[in-house]
Amino acid sequence: MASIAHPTTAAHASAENENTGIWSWITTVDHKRIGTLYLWTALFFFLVGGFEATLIRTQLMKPNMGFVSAETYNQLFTMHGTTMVFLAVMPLSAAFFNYLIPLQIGARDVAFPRLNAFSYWVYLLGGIFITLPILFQVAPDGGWFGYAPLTTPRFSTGPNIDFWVLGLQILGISSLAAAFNFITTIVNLRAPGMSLMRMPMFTWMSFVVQFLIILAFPPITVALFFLLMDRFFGTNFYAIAAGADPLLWQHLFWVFGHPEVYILILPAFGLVSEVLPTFSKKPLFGYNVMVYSGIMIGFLGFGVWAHHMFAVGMGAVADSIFSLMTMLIAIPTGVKIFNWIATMWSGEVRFTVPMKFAIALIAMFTIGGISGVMHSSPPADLQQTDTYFVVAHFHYVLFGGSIMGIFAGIYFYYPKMTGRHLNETQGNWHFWLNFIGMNLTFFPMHFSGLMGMSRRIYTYDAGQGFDLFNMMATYGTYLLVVATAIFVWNFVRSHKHGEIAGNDPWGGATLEWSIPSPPPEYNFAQIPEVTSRYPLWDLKDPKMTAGIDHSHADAKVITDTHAVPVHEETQRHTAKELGIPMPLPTAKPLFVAFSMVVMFCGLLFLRIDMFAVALTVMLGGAAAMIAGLYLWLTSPLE
Amino acid sequence: MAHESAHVDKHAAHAHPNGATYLKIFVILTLITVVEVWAYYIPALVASPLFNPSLIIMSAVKFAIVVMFYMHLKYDHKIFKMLFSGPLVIAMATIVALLFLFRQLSF
Amino acid sequence: MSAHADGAAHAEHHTHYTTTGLDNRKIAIWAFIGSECMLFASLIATYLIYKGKSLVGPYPHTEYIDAAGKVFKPILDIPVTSASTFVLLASSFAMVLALQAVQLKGVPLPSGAGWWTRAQRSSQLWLAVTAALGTTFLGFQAYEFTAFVNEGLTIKTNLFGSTFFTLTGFHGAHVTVGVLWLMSLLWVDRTRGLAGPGDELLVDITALYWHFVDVVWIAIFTLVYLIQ
Amino acid sequence: MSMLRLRKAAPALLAAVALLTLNACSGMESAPNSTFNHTTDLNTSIDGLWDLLLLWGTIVFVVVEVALIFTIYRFRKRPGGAPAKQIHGNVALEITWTVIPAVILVLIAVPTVKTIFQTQAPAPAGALTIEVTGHQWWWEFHYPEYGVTTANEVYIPVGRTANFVLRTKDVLHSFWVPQMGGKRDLITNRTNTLWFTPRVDLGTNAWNGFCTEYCGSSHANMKFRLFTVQPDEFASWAAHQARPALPHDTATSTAAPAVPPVTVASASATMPVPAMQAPEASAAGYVFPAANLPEHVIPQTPIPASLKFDDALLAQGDAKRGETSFMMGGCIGCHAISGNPMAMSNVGPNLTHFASRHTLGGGLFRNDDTTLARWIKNARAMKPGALMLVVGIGEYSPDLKGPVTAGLTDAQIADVVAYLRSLK
Ligand code: HEA
Ligand code: HEA
Ligand code: CUA
Ligand SMILES: [Cu+2]
Repeated sequence: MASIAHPTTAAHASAENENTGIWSWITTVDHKRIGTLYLWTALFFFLVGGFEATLIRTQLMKPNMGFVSAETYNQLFTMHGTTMVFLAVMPLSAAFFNYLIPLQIGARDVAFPRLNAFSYWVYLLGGIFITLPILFQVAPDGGWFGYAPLTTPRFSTGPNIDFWVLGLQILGISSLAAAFNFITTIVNLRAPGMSLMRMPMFTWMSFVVQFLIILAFPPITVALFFLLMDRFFGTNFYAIAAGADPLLWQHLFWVFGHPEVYILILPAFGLVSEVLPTFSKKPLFGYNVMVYSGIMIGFLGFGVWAHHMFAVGMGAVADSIFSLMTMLIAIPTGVKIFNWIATMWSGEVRFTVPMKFAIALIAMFTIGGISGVMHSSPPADLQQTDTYFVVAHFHYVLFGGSIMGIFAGIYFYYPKMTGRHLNETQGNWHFWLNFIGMNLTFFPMHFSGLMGMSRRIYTYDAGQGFDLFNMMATYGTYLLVVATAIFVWNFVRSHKHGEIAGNDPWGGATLEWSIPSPPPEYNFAQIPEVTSRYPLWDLKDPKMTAGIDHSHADAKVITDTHAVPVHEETQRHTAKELGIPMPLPTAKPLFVAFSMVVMFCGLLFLRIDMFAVALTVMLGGAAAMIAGLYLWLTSPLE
Repeated sequence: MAHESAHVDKHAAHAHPNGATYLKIFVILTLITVVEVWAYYIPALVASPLFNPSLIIMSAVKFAIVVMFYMHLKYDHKIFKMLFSGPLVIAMATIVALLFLFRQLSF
Repeated sequence: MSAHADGAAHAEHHTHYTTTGLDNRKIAIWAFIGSECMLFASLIATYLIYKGKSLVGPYPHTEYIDAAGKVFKPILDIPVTSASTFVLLASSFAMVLALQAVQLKGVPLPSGAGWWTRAQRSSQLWLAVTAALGTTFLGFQAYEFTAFVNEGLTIKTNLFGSTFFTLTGFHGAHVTVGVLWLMSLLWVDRTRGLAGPGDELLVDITALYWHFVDVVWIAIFTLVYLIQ
Repeated sequence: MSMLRLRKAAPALLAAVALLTLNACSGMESAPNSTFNHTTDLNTSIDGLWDLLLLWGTIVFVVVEVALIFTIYRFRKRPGGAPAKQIHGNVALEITWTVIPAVILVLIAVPTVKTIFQTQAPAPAGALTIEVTGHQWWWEFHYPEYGVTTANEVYIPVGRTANFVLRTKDVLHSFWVPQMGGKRDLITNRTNTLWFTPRVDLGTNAWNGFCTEYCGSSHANMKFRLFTVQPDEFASWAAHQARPALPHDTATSTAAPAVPPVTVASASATMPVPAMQAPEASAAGYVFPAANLPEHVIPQTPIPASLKFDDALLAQGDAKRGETSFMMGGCIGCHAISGNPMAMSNVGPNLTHFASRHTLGGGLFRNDDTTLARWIKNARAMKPGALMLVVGIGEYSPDLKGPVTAGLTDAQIADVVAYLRSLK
């Protein structure tokens, strides 16, 4: 909660500027550096997940292929889904939460900087924990939603599922800790004048997402805990011999699972809602409605989960209710789509790379959304569910939606994060190959699905009418590999060689563009007092924001908070020079995270009947964790 | 700022019921609990279709009292009311929906 | 809990500007409690979903005779649980008094205040009582669990066993954390004395957590033990 | 210049779409498992719904994409272009694009709910009940009405409602015949039903069935065939299947190929797949004629080249000896053959009229001697995770973690093949 303090407070120097070595990264509590760590780690996992996808597609290129074994294939698609959802897209969003939220609301850091570092380290260690097994052919193989009873010890004797259960449990802790942190940050650390209805749309969508996280993760935590108990302690939650009902898992999982998909898309929606106005030189069309529709989507998202279960025989009444609830969601989402288009209408649309990705999101997500509505009609879904038509649907929303939006965000904010632009030409190549590649990959899947190809099959027989579509999808994937490789190259190289970007390379409207790029450790030397939704346009081009209501700077607030009217900050100092107290770097969060993961690892030994070892490791981990926590709690933040 | 937040606290402290009220509340909670347990031992009541509903209502009342007074949500900032009631509603709805889905409740 | 972490180190910095004028830790704890609602909702729902679905006994409210003709009587022990429920309610009462005591620190005692008024002023007393009652509750639970195991109901026996022990166990774990939390507060109170807005807040969020654990039990007591 | 790119890309994309649509709609040939048929009451009503969804989906798609492309083209920044108009919103418009989708959704929702209740109503009286039991990774079909139990191949008469009662012995599976209608999951400890009525004029035909709920290693290999036949053909088939296995002293069968050999389309090391063999319909009972099997229901799964068997031995196979080996070799531990009092177990597929089936191994392979011999010798090598024990002497057995010592020689396997062939 290193927010605004009196410049008079005794200044603690933060090690940042003097020290940029590895240790400074390990001990950092700076939301910007943590955001950067998230970004790099998540991009790495995206490559891992994509690589798995590439293997999947290669195996499916032709009928009766023997490129990988059935067992390997099952591990590949399970880990592909798990990696992309939990290790790539969610953390990519988290990277932006970390980096942007404080900057957009005019704060100096998140509410709990050390908890923030903790979240990252738990994510990293959890990601490694769940990913390593694939190198030894013992990766999880139950599918990304791990339906019982296939995951119960009776049908899965190996350690595969153990890694999945514990891994997801660990990752859940990371997401939850982060969510509490961001909720507090957004509620409490907004700069003077930054009322809720003045928050940038990205912050708004992130705000909604944090609530989805704190409400959606507990159910899966419980479901996983049951499975954990079943696997390690012989309980009966999913034990069919004891009369367990497999639908229990399915319901608990999807109560989490559906809100999860909106957790994956809303941050992307937020990002394009920043990009589109900037490059249309127009404010977002219907700001309030955009906010309400976001909230609506999040809220409705808790009432539709059973649309993933239309084939399990819930009965006509339940099917009907969940079908209608599901269709409802199309309405607020549609509003977003149309408002985005209206945002560009009668604007000056500049086709920069981020803008291209943002426009592509509108175009591609709509396709995925429409196939979603096709799923939402249960009788029709009985022909579609568990076929490639579903695979097509969710890749259009996930790749065409989340990934497109996130790429838009990366190209848009890279200059802010690094002070340098990504290369435009390479960016265009990346975009077009990506755009064509994804359609070539996923569009044919609609057909293979409707032509009778079930999903999660490691092979298919010849002459079934699947061949052409799979061939196309595979070549499309190879295009995506090339596209991604170009992006990776551009991303790495531009760090040193990209052209220099100033404070505000794109003509943005929000606070993050009023400070140097990359921002100094303290973000804002003086906290600005916000008087409208588009503070920077107020400053640079007042006629643009003439149409919206402003509040004039309030003298009392200013004296109370030492805020100053919105202004551009050009020169950078260290926090020490400005006497701004910064949180002290510390490795305690890492230590606590590490010992917690060790504690979880202990369980693994139970399955191989090494009770002594299991107990020592678990108790050791727990003891270390508590000790670390104690030190953490008792050491001052600043 | 310090004085202000301090002021907020003090203000809250005064708005709060004092020890006596807390005691009253405690007595009420105890009484309701006694009634609940007593009902449990009257077969006639247990048999009646109103047994479960009335028990659930009683516990709901206890729940509400503790939250409003002991957790002083009644007197606290509205942001806290939202942070609690929102999730609570979704949680309740989810339980009920699940019970219908598993035929443990039915129309 | 870690949420309370960064804050704790913060007690001294009370000069921080916040948008709402509220303390970060209190917002975080309420968000946490909101999340906990969903956690216990899932646990309770599971218990109710599996209610009456066990293939073999012992059962909570009804008798069970196994193949060998062995008789298992209804396993729930309402009198004992009623007692432990009362204990937990009482602990909540003690908790509010503890908070009040901290808040009234420095406010002079009215002349001729009775023992009750004076007693109300001792934060250490009420923190201790709360922790003690919490521990008593855990004692009851330990007794209950061992009794059940002796009567032939383990977490492995049937669906009822698995769901019952997990649900109440989860709650017990929460109580345990609460007790430890209270004890560390008591320790702070003894060493440097809890006083001032910063500490009031510390006690306040502890109380919020503690009361929440209590209301969860109110629900569990009715839904698991009483209704049939 | 980027606009140029967009203009270039758009047609390319459309072309791709058109091509795909063409391919998709060009009838049975290229889409033998299409979900767009009207072969039953079920898929007829589903397809009606689908057409509605497709119609509105397409309309929404076109509206959105056209509006989008027009907007970015018309309002692209260009020298001398109009400056951006600072519009912040427009309530009327926003209400419009809230209401219109709502209306569309109502138009979709009403028939949806109708269809839900119609298709999930209890099966009409006089329906033919077929109890389906899912196993990792094969299908068991039981006809209570006829006392018939068979595996991986299910016969239903046209014109009569078939009511499938779905259960599973182990994990979740899902029962799906794309060309007959929607799927239903098989849920442990639960019973689901799915019914449909094949159109009378459907004629005698064969269809592919799949398992569509991920169920472990060989989920992809859990297939079955559905045969829609004429009522009299069905009666004959059922009557025969209900009978115990025929005495096996009839000569072992090595019938001539009924359909031309199919060359394997595969990159993996495999031996060419031999021709389909006609199960000899014994005088008594009807069996779907192999000659009439459409290409796409004939498995082309390659057999691993590493799995060696001396096919010459097959000629000398003797059914009587085979029966003994069948019992000695431990086959009876899993398989039932009514008429053979020793073979009672129902762990594996019931083999009573094995010879009358076109496929084996969960619909994965053709039921011919060369394949059968290899299957018996080492099923695990042919089907990932298969639970059938490895019985060929010298073959590696995952259970023993070593080569099989007490098993069957190639010669004995040839005998067993002969024995099974005699089970018409
Ligand atoms: C980013 C993630 C994301 C998003 C945003 C969505 C959005 C939607 N999803 Fe999707 N979904 C997934 C990710 C996502 N989904 C995943 C991962 C799965 C598979 C899980 C698995 O099985 O592995 C899945 C599966 C899935 C199913 C289950 C399919 C099955 O297994 O049988 C269903 C069923 O109803 C469904 C429906 C919807 C609907 C109605 C929406 C709606 O929110 C879409 C709304 C948007 C639009 C409709 C387009 C814009 C609107 C307009 C232009 C207005 C006008 C439109 C109309 C009037 C139609 N989804
Ligand atoms: C956000 C989520 C997300 C994303 C982005 C993707 C991206 C991709 N997915 Fe998938 N996918 C899922 C989420 C996602 N997926 C989920 C949830 C499932 C369900 C799993 C289950 O059933 O349990 C699934 C399942 C799934 C299947 C079905 C498997 C089956 O049912 O049998 C397929 C098949 O083609 C597939 C393909 C792809 C492809 C080709 C991509 C491509 O877009 C990938 C693009 C990225 C790359 C191509 C990376 C390229 C980089 C490299 C290869 C490294 C090169 C090295 C350097 C440059 C250093 N995915
Ligand atoms: Cu059985 Cu998939
Ligand atoms: Cu969903």
